[in-house]
Amino acid sequence: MNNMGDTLIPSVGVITDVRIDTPDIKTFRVVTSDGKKAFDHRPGQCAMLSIPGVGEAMFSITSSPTNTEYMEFSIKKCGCVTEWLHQAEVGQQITIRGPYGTPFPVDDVFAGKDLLFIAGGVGLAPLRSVINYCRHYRDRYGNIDIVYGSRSKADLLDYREIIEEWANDAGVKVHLTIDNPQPDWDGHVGFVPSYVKELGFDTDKTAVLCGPPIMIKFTLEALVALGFDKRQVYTTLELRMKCGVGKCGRCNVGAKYVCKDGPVFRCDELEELPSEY
Amino acid sequence: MQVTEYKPLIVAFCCNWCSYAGADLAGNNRLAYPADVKIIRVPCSCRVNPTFILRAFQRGADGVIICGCHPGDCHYTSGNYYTRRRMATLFSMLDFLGIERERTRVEWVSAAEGAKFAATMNEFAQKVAALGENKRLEDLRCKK
Amino acid sequence: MQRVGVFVCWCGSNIAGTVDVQAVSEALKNEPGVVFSANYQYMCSQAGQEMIKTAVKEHHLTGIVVCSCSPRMHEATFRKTAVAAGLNPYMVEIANIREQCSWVHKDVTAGTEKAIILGKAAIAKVNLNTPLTPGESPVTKRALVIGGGIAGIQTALDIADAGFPVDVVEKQPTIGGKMAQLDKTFPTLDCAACILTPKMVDVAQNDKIRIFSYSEVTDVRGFVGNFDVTIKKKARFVKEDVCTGCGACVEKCPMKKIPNEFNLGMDNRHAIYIPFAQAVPKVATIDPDACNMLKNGKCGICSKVCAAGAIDYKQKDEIIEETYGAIVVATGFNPISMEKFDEYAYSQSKDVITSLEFERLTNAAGPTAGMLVRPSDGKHPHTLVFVQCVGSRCESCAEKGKEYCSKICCMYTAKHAMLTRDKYPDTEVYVFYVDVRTPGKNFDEFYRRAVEEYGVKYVKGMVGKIVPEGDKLKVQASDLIANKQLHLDADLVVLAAAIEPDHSARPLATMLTASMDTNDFFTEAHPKLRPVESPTAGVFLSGTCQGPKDIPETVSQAGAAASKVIGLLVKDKLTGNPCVAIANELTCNGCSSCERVCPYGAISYLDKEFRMPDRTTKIRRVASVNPAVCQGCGACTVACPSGAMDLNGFMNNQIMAEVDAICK
Amino acid sequence: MLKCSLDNVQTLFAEIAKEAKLYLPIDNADGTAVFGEWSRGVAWSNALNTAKSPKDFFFPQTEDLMRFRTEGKKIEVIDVRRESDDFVVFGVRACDVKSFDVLDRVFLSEPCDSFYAEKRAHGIIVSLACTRPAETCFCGIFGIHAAEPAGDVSAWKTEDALYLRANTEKGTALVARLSSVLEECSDDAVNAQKESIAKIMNKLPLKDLSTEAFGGGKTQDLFHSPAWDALSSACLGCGTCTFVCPTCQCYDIKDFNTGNGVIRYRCWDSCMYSEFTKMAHGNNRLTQKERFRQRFMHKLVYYPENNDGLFGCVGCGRCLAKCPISMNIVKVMKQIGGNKGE
Amino acid sequence: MQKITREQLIDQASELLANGTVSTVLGWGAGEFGYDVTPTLFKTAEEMQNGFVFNDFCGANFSKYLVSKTKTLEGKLLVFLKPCDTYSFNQLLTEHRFDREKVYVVGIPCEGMADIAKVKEISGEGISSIASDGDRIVVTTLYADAPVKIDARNVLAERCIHCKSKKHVAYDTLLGEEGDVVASARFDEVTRLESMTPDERFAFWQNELSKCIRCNACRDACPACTCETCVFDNPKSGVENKSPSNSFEEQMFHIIRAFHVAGRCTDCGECARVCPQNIPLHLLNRKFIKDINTFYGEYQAGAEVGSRSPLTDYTTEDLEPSEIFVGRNEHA
Repeated sequence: MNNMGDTLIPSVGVITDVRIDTPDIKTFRVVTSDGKKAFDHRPGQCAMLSIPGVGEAMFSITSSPTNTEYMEFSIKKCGCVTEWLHQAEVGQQITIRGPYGTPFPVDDVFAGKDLLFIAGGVGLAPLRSVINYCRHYRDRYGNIDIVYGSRSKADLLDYREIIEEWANDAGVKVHLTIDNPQPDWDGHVGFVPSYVKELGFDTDKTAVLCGPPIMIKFTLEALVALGFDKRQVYTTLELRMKCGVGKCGRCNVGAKYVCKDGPVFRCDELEELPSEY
Repeated sequence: MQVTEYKPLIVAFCCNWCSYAGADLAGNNRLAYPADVKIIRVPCSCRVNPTFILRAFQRGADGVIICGCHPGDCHYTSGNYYTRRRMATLFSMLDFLGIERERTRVEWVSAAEGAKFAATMNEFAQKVAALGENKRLEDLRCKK
Repeated sequence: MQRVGVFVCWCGSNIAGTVDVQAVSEALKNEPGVVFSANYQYMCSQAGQEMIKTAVKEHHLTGIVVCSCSPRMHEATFRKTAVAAGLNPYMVEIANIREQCSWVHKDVTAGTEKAIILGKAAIAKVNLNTPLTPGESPVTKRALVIGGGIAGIQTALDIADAGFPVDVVEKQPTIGGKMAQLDKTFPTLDCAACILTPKMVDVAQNDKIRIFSYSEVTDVRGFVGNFDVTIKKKARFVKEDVCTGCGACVEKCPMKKIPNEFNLGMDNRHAIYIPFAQAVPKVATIDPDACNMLKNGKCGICSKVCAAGAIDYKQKDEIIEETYGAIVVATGFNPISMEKFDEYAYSQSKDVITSLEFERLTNAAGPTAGMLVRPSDGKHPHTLVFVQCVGSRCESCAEKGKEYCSKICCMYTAKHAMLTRDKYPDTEVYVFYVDVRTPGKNFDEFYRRAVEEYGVKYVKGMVGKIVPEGDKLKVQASDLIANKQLHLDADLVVLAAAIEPDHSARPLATMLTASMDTNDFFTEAHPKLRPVESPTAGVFLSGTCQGPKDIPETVSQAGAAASKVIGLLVKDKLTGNPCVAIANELTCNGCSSCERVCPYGAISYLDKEFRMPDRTTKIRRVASVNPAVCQGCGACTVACPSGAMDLNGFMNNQIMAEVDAICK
Repeated sequence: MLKCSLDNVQTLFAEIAKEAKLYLPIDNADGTAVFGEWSRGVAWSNALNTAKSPKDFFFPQTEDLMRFRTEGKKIEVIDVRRESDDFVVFGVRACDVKSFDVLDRVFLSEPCDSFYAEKRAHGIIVSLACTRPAETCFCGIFGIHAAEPAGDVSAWKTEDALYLRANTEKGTALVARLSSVLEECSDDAVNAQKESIAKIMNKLPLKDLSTEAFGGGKTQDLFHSPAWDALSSACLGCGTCTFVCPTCQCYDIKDFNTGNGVIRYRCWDSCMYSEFTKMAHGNNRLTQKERFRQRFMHKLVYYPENNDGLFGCVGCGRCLAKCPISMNIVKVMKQIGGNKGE
Repeated sequence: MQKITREQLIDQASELLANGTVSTVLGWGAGEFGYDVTPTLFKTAEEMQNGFVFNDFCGANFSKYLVSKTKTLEGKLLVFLKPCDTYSFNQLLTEHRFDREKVYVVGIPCEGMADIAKVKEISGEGISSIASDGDRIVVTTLYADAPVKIDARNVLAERCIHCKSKKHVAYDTLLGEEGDVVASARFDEVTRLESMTPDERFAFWQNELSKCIRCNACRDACPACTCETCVFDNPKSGVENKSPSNSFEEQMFHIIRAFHVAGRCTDCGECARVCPQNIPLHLLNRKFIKDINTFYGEYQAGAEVGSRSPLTDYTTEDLEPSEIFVGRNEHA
């Protein structure tokens, strides 16, 4: 037996910080047991986190690759693993393996372009990595627009970071919206797709979309209505994954394995796939 | 090499109203029985699902005993009648699969029968000990 | 996963003597979820409880495990402690390391080891506990008593006395039941009517009590605190509120050859009738099967003679719907039919009668005005033979009799024999018996008086055959003590017929989802501890519907049932036991297995619409547990093949976690 | 070509078993054959096909991946991988041998699955020409010749002798070790057998089944075919076809808490199962039709698209024989591929 | 061997389709080799003429399909039921698993169905045609020069050898006679196993159950296993598992499955028929049936709609679990 590792065998990670973002989303900071970042990754890639006996699940890495200290994961409570993680405290060990998936084409396609990030709800989590990456290498990209919407103000992920850091960057514009009016909110009210239409972006931008399927569907329609070509729009898919390396068969759609060939897809590529995502 | 005495592990499901109280009475009267017997309290013997019994064997139990109120005395009037049918058929099936029939038992113990509880446990533990380790319904993954 | 605090009690030396409590609290420290572990001399003491409260606050505990004495001892105590500390009381689990460990094991090593394992099991369970809140349901402060005999009457009066409205439903035109037909009552020999009729009047006059006579319950829905009951008030063709009970109509009614049920057919009544003089309500009733006006539209005399204008030939059955908080069943008994007992010639000779017929024969208000005569020829009987256990304790004759003892026959037969000898000293009275059972206050004395003072001839042995011959009844019997056959020529034979529940009981039990035994007697919630309650919450049992009883027993049970009803009705809300079954609608198949095993009828089904993930809808039948009715036995959880049924407080995963912890 | 008289075949087995465990088809009590370990006295089955495919030698139905020990908040990961001993799988039919190519492309592609690779490296496959294909056999349409089985060593069995030919380094090493029971011979007998098998293959009822409509790039043509409804209508959603299939490789990773630790293991899974793609908040294949379609689309379109046109089916016929409702890939190919009339 | 012909069934169905009584027919669809029939939905008489088949291999029990098909189809579904299938039909109705109003049952007589594996044992592989000729099944193969003629009674499926009833307990229209419950020796094999020593029995079942590949065919074909979510698929049940990881898991699955259908199993034999590993699973169910009959009186699930399973019932005089082995014909 050669002494190689196996991608299925994870290493041990430690939760070093837990931040409560919204009523059902927490952000976990994870390092290896000796305090280092578990592995390098590219924006949009994912990692498998697990709790032995509870299960393993794929999460997009929320922190930017430019952060060399640790990784962060913004996780919404919606299943066994996530529920367990939401109860976890600092110091809790978990297991981690990765990175998995194809990243956003930040170094080629995105380079020099104006970027439009559109997110809904927890959909900001996968985009945070790429947004912060692009902010870090600010001079490599054109203007950045960020449209982000959620149910309510309390449900806006990374709200602090957005208004205190992102909104203050040169060339970065943040457009926030919530679904329903509320007393302490003087920003935009309404759903993301209609807000995107209202804002009416120039079609020379490269757009990245992430959020609930229904939001993606209508926002894509809105972008197309604005004159965007689907080849300009990227999104990420979320399917059930087990192995993370395109072998177990679970996330297979058409000839693609979402864990390996995705989760980042260009919208025109998705049209080639059977509608099973 | 020192030979350690074989200690069977016995899980006893006791109904809250009669048998658990009977076990308490055995305690009140300081009637000894082996520490190998571990009691799980259930509201009624009819709460005992066959999966619990199999689970116990899987996890290393050598014997499983279910204790309830005497027929006719069930706190819930009829629970133990269902237990009686379920366990009779289940035990018969386990026997059919070749699993030692002495490893499972149903005994009716009232709240007043502390002595019977202790005697039953002593006798059952002895029988199970004589059978030795549960091999036929074990799950090797759960071995230490 | 909880934040669990473990508290190990020494119980002085009771636990600490055989269990190394320090080692236990140390060992449990590293169990999953445990954030605090300590031991203390007396956990149940004020100081011990304070320790728990402090730990809850300081360590933000969400679950508590107390390793101490039996939960039957102090579970309630520690639950209260939890509440005081701001926790849900059901976040407490007890590891019984005293009764089931330190007290039964002598070896410290084994005891400690076991205590640790029991602690681990409790921790494993508490980690899966969820806060439970008992359900609440309002209570309708009105009771329904079904049956207007002495049992129903007494129950109704006692409930009304406590200030709650009561409705009494009686299927006969009058309340009073069997007791109204009796002559004297044992062992005091006071007249039944004298003690019963004042009570009947009390019922009639009590403004808290409504009587629905000539009525029956046709439907019961709902559950404890809120039973929706439908009562059918049969048309009696007489306006109840108008009729004065004067009896003029009865006198003039031309249809006068109708067998009188009240006198067991030993005389006749009219088509319009009042069952007996003291009937309550004292109003006339027209027998639609006998009345010529109702059958053929010809006659109308009663209408003409009624000064009050109470007759209403067009009257229809009335349907009454009412909500009740509690229901008392007091449906009583009947003597079994003697038709099948050919050996006693009941069907062949009018002079073979049942004990109840004998009651009417000796009753001053009866068909003979109290003169004891032979029904066949009106002659005075000289030799009387009483036969005991006719159809009772019938192990071999289950097809015509009953296996149980009817309980009252020994005493009333002694009464009949004694009264006969008292009034007619010229008679010879034989009583054939299997055993004489007299276990009541002054009962055996009574029986001995019959034998010793009144010269009743008790013969141990059974009557084999009775053959009518001329005007005599040839009685063949055995005398087991003398070990010989007896041949007697009797003038009158009285059969102590077994009693059985009224035939209306079975359909009623179905409506109430109350359980019955194989003899159709209602089953008690517990034969010893809850003898007047049915297993169906809110349904109570009064009198012989539950089993054979004499009058004093019936009355005391009636009072007991009333007190249970009052105990229920004084509550504004019912707080349930939160440890009840819950059905997971998503996995329920609607197969009815659970419903079939539920002793309380707590499970019903509804067709529920489910939104499928693909936005279509699907209608499925799913089980629903009424938490107000469920008592939490868990029978349904095992009957359920899909595992959709689970039990709060004893969930499948909790019990399996305990199993795992114990077998680790 | 090497030869061993059939009278001497047990000696041959004994020789093989000296240095490696030997597995070969053995008759089961119920009349089917299964791969079992050979030991002295164990008879070699004459059966054509084994009930289960030999894929579990490399991709077992259940396989421990690792263990975890947890204490408090701490986790220890324990690598349970062990070096495999050499073993020989003997008597693998041409179709099943081909299935290893299909599996290899999944498990040995980057990142390589070390669990599979380890067993594959230590397993020596001795194939066997199939002399009596069944009516359910259709390996031919996938370019497999029943009489030309691949493997480390190819074998042919005639009336009186077993012929062997080493194809690979591992195979050569194996036959070299067996020289005492093997003798050199001409190819004549084998050639004769090949010819007669070729004749039979030409008579097989499914010989003309066409793969033309399938292969990479056919997704949009086939995915929306109206025929899927009727084809999947009776499907029970069981995993029989998947589990008897030599090429199905979907797996699940599960944790088992033993009470003393956690075993993470993988086990066969089936895309036919309703919970295969179920997530906490949805399922992208809700109906049996979608799951049914996935299985066949994967074998006939998606897999070839990613693997140079290699189909994910080898025509072994097991699913044809075992499906409780007799629905199978042949019926699917005829309906969906529109070659019902041949 | 069947007394009723394909044409009679098509005629019956066509009439009901034509007069609008039913909208769809659940019948047998022809396969590739004559014996591989697939349950198929037919919408028109023409479809039936083209694809419907009825022969000695129409074993599948259609009752279970009614649970799903009646929920999605418009109009009534005609289903052909053999006598043994009607018991499953009734049992499903007892458990409220489908709406009786949505189904039209055509009861068809059954002379016993053949087991293709038994046919092949005689004929060999390579079947090129298979047909019934009176009481015989005529098989031609690629390897035999002449057709092989097989007495159909010699290749009956296990459950048909031990046919328990030729009686139709549910139908709207009956082709042929209602039939009677027949005496069968179906418990003989159970009795034989019971008379073994525990060691022998254990060895027997270990050998059988170790073949299990947990494909769930037994469960998924079983008309009693119609749970919305099976406990073995439900992670919350605590027994969820999908692999026969070891002998315990194999035993667990089959014990619990048999227990869950105990008192509800009609002994239709589908589990054993569909098992790709030839495990005699019906023996587990028959053991429960035999025990229930012995302990609590004869009971046939599905004989009537609404009957109460003995395991959801009791009498106060029931046998104690300690008494179940008393008087059993024991091994030495």
